[in-house]
Amino acid sequence: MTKEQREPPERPGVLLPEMARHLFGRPATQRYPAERIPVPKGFRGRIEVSDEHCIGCSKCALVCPTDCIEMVSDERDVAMGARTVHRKKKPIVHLMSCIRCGLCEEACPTDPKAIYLTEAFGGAYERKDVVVG
Amino acid sequence: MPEVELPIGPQHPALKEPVSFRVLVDGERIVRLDLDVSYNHRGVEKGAEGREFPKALYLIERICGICSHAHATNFAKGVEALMGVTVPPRGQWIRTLVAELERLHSHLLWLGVLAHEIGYNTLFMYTWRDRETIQDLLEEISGNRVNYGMNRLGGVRRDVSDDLRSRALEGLRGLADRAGFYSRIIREEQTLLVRTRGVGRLPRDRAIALGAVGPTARGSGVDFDVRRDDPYVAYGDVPLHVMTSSASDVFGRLEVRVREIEESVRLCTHLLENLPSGDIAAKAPRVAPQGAYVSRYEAPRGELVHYIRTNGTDKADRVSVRTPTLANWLSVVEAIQGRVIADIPVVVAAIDPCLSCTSRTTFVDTGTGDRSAMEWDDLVAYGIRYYREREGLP
Amino acid sequence: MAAGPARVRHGPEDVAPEIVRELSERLGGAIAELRQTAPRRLAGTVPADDVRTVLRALRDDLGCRHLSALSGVDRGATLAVVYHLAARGGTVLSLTVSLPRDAPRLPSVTEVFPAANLYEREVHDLFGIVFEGHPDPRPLLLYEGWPEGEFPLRKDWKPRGREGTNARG
Amino acid sequence: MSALVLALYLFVFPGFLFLLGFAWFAEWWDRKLLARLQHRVGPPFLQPFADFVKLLSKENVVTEGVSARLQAALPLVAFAAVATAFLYVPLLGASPFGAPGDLVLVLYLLTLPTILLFVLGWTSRNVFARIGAVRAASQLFVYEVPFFLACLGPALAAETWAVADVVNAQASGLWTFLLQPLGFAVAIVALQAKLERTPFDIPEAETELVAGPLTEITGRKLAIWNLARDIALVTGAALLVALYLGGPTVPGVALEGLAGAAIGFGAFFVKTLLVLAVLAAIRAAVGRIRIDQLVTWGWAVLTPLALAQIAIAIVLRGVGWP
Repeated sequence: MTKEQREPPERPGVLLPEMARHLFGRPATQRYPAERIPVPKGFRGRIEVSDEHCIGCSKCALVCPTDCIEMVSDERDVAMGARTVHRKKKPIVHLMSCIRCGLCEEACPTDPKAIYLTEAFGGAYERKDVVVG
Repeated sequence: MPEVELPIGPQHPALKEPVSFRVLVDGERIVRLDLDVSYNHRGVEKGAEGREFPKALYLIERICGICSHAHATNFAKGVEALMGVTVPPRGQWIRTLVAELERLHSHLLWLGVLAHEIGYNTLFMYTWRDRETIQDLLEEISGNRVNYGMNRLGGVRRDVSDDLRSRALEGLRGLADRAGFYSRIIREEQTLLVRTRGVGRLPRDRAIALGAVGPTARGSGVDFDVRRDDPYVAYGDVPLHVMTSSASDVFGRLEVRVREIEESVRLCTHLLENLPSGDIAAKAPRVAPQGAYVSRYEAPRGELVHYIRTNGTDKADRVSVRTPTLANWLSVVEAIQGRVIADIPVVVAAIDPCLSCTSRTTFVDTGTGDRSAMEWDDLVAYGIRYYREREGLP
Repeated sequence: MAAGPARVRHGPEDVAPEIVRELSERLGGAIAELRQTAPRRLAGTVPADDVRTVLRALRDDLGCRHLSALSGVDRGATLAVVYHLAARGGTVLSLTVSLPRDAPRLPSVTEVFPAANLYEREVHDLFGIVFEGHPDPRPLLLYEGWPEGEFPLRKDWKPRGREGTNARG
Repeated sequence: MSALVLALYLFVFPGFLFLLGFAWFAEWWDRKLLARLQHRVGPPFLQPFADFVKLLSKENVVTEGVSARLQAALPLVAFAAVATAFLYVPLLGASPFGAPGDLVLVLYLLTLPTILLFVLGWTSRNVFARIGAVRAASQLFVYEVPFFLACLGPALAAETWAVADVVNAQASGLWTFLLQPLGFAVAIVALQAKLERTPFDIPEAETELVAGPLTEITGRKLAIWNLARDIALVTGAALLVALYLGGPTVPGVALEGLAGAAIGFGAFFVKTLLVLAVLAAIRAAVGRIRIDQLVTWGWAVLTPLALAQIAIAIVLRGVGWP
């Protein structure tokens, strides 16, 4: 704003024109939870563990910054590519400490991923949701 | 009215932060300010020592909510410097982009908070509505509105697709004229000017002596910005103008921040239009050699310093964090001397205090309770004497 | 020092070497082991007693008018305080002062840099390093009930109760 | 006027029950308009009523060392004062309680709440409340003088001290607002200050003094105080409508009986909503100024303008204009 431009007068109520415009327009408020807002692709939502792909390698537990992934004993045969693997343990996630950074998903060697971030916007609703997996 | 001690905080509508002021007032005029912010010391530095670098990165990122990328990037680039890892250009540019987007949403948030402090709630509503364009952008880029987790040692974790780039440029165009609108508003709205001009004066030499940083210092004419003077990530390769104001008061800080909003919009547009190609991260070793490095960053509130010492293992030996708000508290005490109660929220909000960053500052400039005048520092004593003579108080 | 230089940015050219020459001319041997550790980063050591004089000289003669930060360090055998001064051209000069582990004391620099008032009290709380002549040495960041003589950032101090960083549910 | 009609007037129509509904409606209208101006949705229709009921259910905390009866009585007296003032403002035609000089009575009753607010704040042994009370008192003098002068103008033009007569004087369609626009502007601003609404909500400055004089007031007391504040808003707006906008009269329409009353009330209702809209717009458009700025601005700008308006009105009277 160059100095020669006439310095606009100081006056109260400078926002009045914009306020008048909004008076009849639609308010900007997003009415969550009545209206669910679309979550962008790649949104880091709640974490899920898929039992049939997990081979129990506990890489996710090692890499988790908040140590909220705990390996519990759970024997099962899992198909990994051509061969089947007999796993001894699988991860459970303590959602209250999970910061949804996604490092576990990156560290997981299986394809499709045994532990992954969904795009679920909500966190844990009831007590039973607090532990996932 | 006799001198009354007015407790403000730590729970107070003006300051949503765990800070408490014990203010001695004579009628409406402030005679002395005591400040105590030691309410949420979380021992982040101790925690960072016991964790491997990737894990410490996510801990350090959570020092502050609205400048989380600042802490993460500063720590990451410090450790990378010690490991001798070079981040590919595209990774550097994406880091800079998210840094500037964070400055944008932090300044817009602050503008709303300042307007709220003086009861100008319409501007508060508008600024926080416009801030949503940035938040949505950050959510698309990083998958999160806060604590973006964009950094990994050696680069960034997510790329910016061309489709996202065009949508972002579109959003930034809309924001550019909003920023122009706000810079016009703050010069014309009388009730805003009347509450900020001449309030909380901080002359240039006092700002330097007290170690003020960021917009608080630049609002008093101190021409220093880490992005230009000690460039990091991609700031060396992009056109950058440092905004200062000679007003040396709350309006000066307001003016600097609003012009920085306009500058950041230009920067983001430039970054998006000229984003270099190539991969976004390099492989970083697990272990960092013995060494020490001072990593500096221009956070939205000012110069952020991480002093990182490594000892050849995969954990940091020492991470010393000095946050911008810690450096700005002294300016509040100096700027508030002799003002009236109504100015406290405005002057405090003017340094844009981020208590989760500071989380550990308390100083009382004279004795509490027993009124024994244990002088805190000749600075404050001089300040009180100076203002008392000038105001003709007893 | 093994820290390889990060890719040199073309922004302001690196004036650190000139500053090294200036320092050695002006201050003679006051700063020992003065060396460049990375682009725009200098390091050096200073004996505890002449911290005030060196810092005052740096501020008045060499234009280091901003004390960026002040960090306490526990190096096992000794404690240390590192003063980070912002010099010309974006350079940061880090001066380390070694201190004995049992009774770490050094003069306060609050007169030279008022900002140090807060930084020194933080280091005092976390490391137990006493800054003589500090105008207001009250606890800075630990809550009132924090036990005396406990300095959390020392290596030999372990958080009691929840061992390690177990963050289970 | 038979006793029954008087009782009906007092308790049902423009009296107690109607007033409650009208006050809550005014608060909803004010908050909804403010929200829409700020690009927000705003509260649902029954929000003020819900707030009132919620507050009634809250615990009634009495500060130690303060007489509970005094703290409970002050909001009730304020409520009674403004509710009584509303009776004198003509809604349909002349109010049965109308008497020469009731304008002065209404003005006095509208001043009472601020004084009670001062007493409430000063006696509640809370430092925020005490400072807020002092601010309320110092603010009282700044806006009371211009507000009285702004109400004096129309009375002067109609040469009467009764609100009803002022309304009749404007029946011919020549509203005082057209004759004395300056007076109307001063009245609007002074009313905004009297009701302590932004930019004049200095005593209760949320970000400085928590809630000012009302910091210690909880439960029923706060509910009644908020109700009194709403009624003061409605009464103030109705007074301005009566004095400046011709009250319940519509130029050129002089019907008798039920239809006339209905149209009269309709006109009054619409005009009051307009005045409330202007007050809400002021509230949205500006920020809060400091107490010292208000005092200097009040005496330097507001009062001289009011005096000027009175001078013009006197000159006009002299020349023989209405």
